[in-house]
Amino acid sequence: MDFIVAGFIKAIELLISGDSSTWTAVWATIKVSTGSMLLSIGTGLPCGFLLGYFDFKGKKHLRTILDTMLALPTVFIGLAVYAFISHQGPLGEMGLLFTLTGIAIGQTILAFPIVAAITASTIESIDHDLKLTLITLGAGKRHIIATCLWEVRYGILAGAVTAYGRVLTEVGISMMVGGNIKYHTRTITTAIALETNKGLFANGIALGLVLIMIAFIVNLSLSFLRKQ
Amino acid sequence: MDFIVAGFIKAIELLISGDSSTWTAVWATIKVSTGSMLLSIGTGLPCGFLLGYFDFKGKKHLRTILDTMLALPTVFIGLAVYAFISHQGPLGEMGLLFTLTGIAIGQTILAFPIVAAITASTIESIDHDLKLTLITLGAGKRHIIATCLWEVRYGILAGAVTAYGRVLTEVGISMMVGGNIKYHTRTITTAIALETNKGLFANGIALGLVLIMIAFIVNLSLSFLRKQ
Amino acid sequence: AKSKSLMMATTTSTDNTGLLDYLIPHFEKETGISLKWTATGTGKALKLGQNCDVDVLLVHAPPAEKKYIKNGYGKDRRQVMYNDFVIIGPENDPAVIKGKNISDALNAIKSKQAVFMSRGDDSGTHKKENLLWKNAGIQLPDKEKWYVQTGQGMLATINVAQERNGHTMTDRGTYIKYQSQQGGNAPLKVLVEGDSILLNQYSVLTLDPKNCPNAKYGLALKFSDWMASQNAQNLIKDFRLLGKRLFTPNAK
Amino acid sequence: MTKKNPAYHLKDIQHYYGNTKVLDINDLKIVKGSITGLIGPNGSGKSTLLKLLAFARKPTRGHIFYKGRLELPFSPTVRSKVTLLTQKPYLLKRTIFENIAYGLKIRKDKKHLEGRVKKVLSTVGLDYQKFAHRKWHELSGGEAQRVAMAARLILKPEVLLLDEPIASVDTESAELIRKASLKARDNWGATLVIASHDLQWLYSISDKQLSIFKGNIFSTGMENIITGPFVKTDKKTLIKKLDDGQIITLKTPAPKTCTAIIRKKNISIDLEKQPGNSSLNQLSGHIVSMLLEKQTEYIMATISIHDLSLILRLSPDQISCLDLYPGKKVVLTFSSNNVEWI
Amino acid sequence: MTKKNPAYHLKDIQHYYGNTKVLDINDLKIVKGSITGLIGPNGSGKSTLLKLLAFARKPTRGHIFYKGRLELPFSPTVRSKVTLLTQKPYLLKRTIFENIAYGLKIRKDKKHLEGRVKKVLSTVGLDYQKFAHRKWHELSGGEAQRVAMAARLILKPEVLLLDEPIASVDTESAELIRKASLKARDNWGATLVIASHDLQWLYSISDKQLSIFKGNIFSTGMENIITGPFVKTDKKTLIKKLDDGQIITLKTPAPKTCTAIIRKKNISIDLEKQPGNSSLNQLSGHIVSMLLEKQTEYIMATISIHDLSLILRLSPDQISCLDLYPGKKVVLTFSSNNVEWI
Ligand SMILES: Nc1ncnc2c1ncn2[C@@H]1O[C@H](COP(=O)(O)OP(=O)(O)OP(=O)(O)O)[C@@H](O)[C@H]1O
Ligand SMILES: Nc1ncnc2c1ncn2[C@@H]1O[C@H](COP(=O)(O)OP(=O)(O)OP(=O)(O)O)[C@@H](O)[C@H]1O
Ligand SMILES: [Mg+2]
Ligand SMILES: [Mg+2]
Repeated sequence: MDFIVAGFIKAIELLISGDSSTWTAVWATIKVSTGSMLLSIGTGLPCGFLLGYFDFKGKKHLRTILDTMLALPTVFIGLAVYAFISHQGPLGEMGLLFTLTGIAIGQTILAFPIVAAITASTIESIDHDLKLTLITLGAGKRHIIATCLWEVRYGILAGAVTAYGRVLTEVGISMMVGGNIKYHTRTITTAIALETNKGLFANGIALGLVLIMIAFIVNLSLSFLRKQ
Repeated sequence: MDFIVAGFIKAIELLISGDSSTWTAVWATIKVSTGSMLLSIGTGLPCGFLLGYFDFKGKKHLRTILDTMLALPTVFIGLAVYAFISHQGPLGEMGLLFTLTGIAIGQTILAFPIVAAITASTIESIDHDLKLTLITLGAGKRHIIATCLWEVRYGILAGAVTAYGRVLTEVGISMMVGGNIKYHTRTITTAIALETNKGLFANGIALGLVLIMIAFIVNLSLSFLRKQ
Repeated sequence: AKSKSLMMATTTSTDNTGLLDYLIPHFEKETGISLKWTATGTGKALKLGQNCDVDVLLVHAPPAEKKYIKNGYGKDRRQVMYNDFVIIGPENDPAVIKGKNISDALNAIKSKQAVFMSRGDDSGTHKKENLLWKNAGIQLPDKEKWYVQTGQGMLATINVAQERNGHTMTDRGTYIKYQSQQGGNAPLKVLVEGDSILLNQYSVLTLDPKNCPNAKYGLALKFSDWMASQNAQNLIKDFRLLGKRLFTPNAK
Repeated sequence: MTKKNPAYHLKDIQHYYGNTKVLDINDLKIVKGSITGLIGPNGSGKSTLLKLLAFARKPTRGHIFYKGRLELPFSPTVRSKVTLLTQKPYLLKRTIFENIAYGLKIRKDKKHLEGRVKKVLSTVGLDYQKFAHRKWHELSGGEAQRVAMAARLILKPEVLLLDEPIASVDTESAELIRKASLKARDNWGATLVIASHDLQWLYSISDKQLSIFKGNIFSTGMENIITGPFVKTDKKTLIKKLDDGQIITLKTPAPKTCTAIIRKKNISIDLEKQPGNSSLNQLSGHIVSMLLEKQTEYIMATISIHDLSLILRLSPDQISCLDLYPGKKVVLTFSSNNVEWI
Repeated sequence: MTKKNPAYHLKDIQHYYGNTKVLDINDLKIVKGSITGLIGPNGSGKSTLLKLLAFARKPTRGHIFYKGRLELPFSPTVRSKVTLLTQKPYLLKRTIFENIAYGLKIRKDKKHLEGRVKKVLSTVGLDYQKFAHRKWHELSGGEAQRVAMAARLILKPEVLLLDEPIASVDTESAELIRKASLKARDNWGATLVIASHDLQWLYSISDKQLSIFKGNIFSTGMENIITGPFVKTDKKTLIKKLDDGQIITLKTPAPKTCTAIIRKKNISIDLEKQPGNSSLNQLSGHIVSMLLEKQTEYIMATISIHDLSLILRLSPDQISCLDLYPGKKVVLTFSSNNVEWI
């Protein structure tokens, strides 16, 4: 138990003392999660919209596949991405292995199904009358998409926040693709895994608190978007 | 690249050959994820309902906290649970360390905010007229909860499926609390981590595929619940 | 049945090489004690012992072990086997260290700024590596560009080294495993070996009953005894991967 | 004791949305077994009042007594006895059958469910075979409204509150709903309060009409309302000029308020202007419609005076005598003193 | 060429929901600049037809020509020219201002937005100051409907399709909407098609009435419909017995169909029964309402014969002559041969 208390104190120390390895990990985490969230929202929103808005054959099967993608283990994604970007892989030339960009690609694969699935189910819940109203007001396809998404913004926000939590806390991809290289690709979560393995549980707790603090700040700023 | 192909072949082999370590890991995974899903739905649905249905002071702050809980790193949860159930922890007597029950407790903490947050945002999107209609039809509090949840069942299903994906794929808690003990607390994800650590990437991929197959079967059976 | 089961924390190397899967069934058959183990970093393994969550430890970090006993957490340190560490690197030996003794080799690596992977995870291996730098008179190159800390397991670190065309220090067991995965034609070769300081000693520790009264001290001793027994030592000697011996028994 | 108590007694009720007062009722009693019509323009507070009567909302201030007992929302006494057909009928995402049976099911009253649903569907003019197993969204607007009505009727509630039950319903179904409402009163003594903009229909069903305007209740039924802007000519006189040049003069004791009520009993109808004194308003217009008030044989006539619509209650004799019919030009006369202000 | 083309030309339109046919229109033209009233019971297909006209839905079969050109849903030609006020007005989750400005904004037409919103709000009788910055749900039912109407009017569309625009709107606002509709036609030549159950209102606004029944269109306006069950007496005769004992006899050439149409021009009105031949139906009832048809000075009278409601179109002379008023007992006479079946 005492290591939890110790962790709280340590967390404050780490941040105040400006411990360079902590801060580089913080920045790496922020950079990589921002990148992967932008990518996964950019791809997941439109895909989720299409899946939720239109009725077409095979839609249910697509949903099942998407739901299954929610259960892609991070290590699996990590391995798959590794297979492509390792020097022997087809994209080896690009030098993405052991880079933050590589991690972001993997995390995008992780977050995409969350954003898409929750967007789809939120869009599905849209009142049929909304669609009719938009058409009768002369909205073109682009406006229909934008307005529908805006109408259900709270639901989509929930999806994005969930995906963000997933991305922020994953270890498998960061470890496998990033390599947990100190001062380079070490993120907070890989650092936690390392400290825990070392038996330095208090450090693990401290770093976890740092991560939670990041999430808290992000969610606090998002809360202004919420229903008043 | 070739280890991905090898992984596919290996996955089929593992399942057909009835490899006992694979199958015990499969069962452990199914047991523990089922347990944690039942627990997290049992707690997350009512909490999400309360948070989404009622307007009260401090509601926004609660939402922010819940959203932040979405970003609890699994290792962190693992450490926290460990602190309580380790032999020197306050609940050490119960002998939950290195057991599937212990893992399930940790995973419930992981899945609860997902279920609760998505339920809340889905319930929030409920038409105000539904509430009024239920009241005017004489529904008591219990019926209002049940009917509201049923009205938005697709949204809640999406939340549950997301939480299931999260639980199924997490490693940190299973590793820390379960200890990855062969034939006992080894789940598919900790097995993947182990195989990957050993450099047996093809085995990792194979086990990943097994996990995805479980998710697929579960989602396929859930898909009958979906809108036709 | 409950009293006849034992929980062990050990390092990943004993598990990853398959030694325990090979050895433990013999132990269980001979003593009727069932043994479960969790494989983690040495640091965490020691911590689990300190928190009394396991009954016995099999680890390889002699200085840390001694300190551990001094702190009153462990007892009965019994050396059971060893293997050795080697420095591996690209076949073309860019830092020209082949055949050099360990301190010279590390100095050469430093002066050539040749890429060197450190596990950086406080594991037994990592602790040994830190000791080697110290012995070579070099301050730990924490922030040097050429000194890459992976914070991962041995095999992952070797893989990083291969991707980066760098050097690393590894135990021989893992190296053999790595070689076998590369189909016997690994890009990284052994460049430095044989120094006595490169010995990697594994020991069994029981927990001090004063710290952990509930730990199964008696059974733990039995395990310790069994590991040192002739039978077990022979089994260890016979454990081979790709025809190569991984561990050398040295129980006294 | 309960026998003597009215079904509802509202005391000093005020209701606010934010800072806007939308209801202000001093004292209102609704008799058991009566059918009360609620008339008033959009936004006057009809739906709000009905929600209060349904105990679906708590009034900002004041008390509502149900059969002599003070009740609050979610009171177990009233929950299963009072039901409201909301203005925008909402159907649950189930079949029509399930929608109608819902209220009974939560009351654990599951006997002869199918037969009862069949019966109530026919009461609102819908065929069981054709509709019962449809999904909630496979209905036309009027059909949906009638399904919602059926879901209330099947409960046989003590109080049936209907918020514009015939808004998008055809004539035939309006008649069915009228009959069903009367039957509810006659068969099990239900008390009904019905809001509607269809005055003809409302007069054909209700015993008593409450008129509501800006949250104020007038218990004399539909009265004529003249809204501003008015022009002040002297201290005690306001005038309203119609676009066609006619002028309405009104005496004012309260300069601040700006809506005038002219009760229909104070207006008389003629075919031509009379040479009168200056305190009489004489306005010419034409009859637009004439509706039968079913119970009394009286006729509600709507007279259009340029932009203004005024309502009069005429006897058949008056009509015969003056030979009145829609389209006929008439003159309405009322004293400028006979005005109330709110 | 486009000048000669009607606004709409529907050819061989059939529309199905699942396997149920809900529309069957052979040929229908709607003239540019006309106001067409759409009358029909619940579920007759009014809303479906309007959705087709709005190109919000594709008919299962057949073609719709807009100004002579075959158009399909999402055609860029019609998207911004045709607008429909849906039966259940849906407001976007924004302020009233944003709701009304939405259509203009997506047309990138943002000049004088505030002024235009203010103007259109006053057209539907809502005060800009009071309403513009409210949220979508802070409205009464009728206010919401009027906001939705304003959101259509502001677009100044070529075609304005209104699905029950006054369903929950008060009399005064109904008049405002009538005026706004007429202005749309007169000021920018809009073509209007309006579905409503309020016949008085609909007659006061439309040039032409289409009556729709079970998906079939009758272009002679409102006609009397007698639905089954009928009893077959001999090969060529069906009778319907009313509960009060009166009998309607109808000659039938087509035994399968079961809904009769009696055109209003074929019904005559009297005060007493005439000794007539057996092929004449003579039914007694009483007048329920009399409404002015604004443009013609004719009067639409509704006569209730027990359960049945029949409509007649009477001249002022006829009314004066027979001294008709609501409540008066009358006898309707029509030949049993003058029946059409659908
Ligand atoms: N989505 C749907 N699925 C199946 N049937 C439908 C659907 N929508 C409407 N219908 C049926 O189609 C018919 C025509 O419906 P429509 O909405 O056009 O009627 P309407 O004339 O507008 O009626 P109302 O006066 O009640 O608005 C009705 O019988 C209705 O039950
Ligand atoms: N949620 C709300 N927030 C703020 N104001 C509201 C809200 N709901 C209604 N109002 C206002 O309260 C007043 C009364 O509304 P109510 O719905 O009771 O009117 P109504 O008489 O039923 O009108 P209608 O005939 O249009 O249905 C209206 O002025 C309306 O604008
Ligand atoms: Mg209302
Ligand atoms: Mg309709």
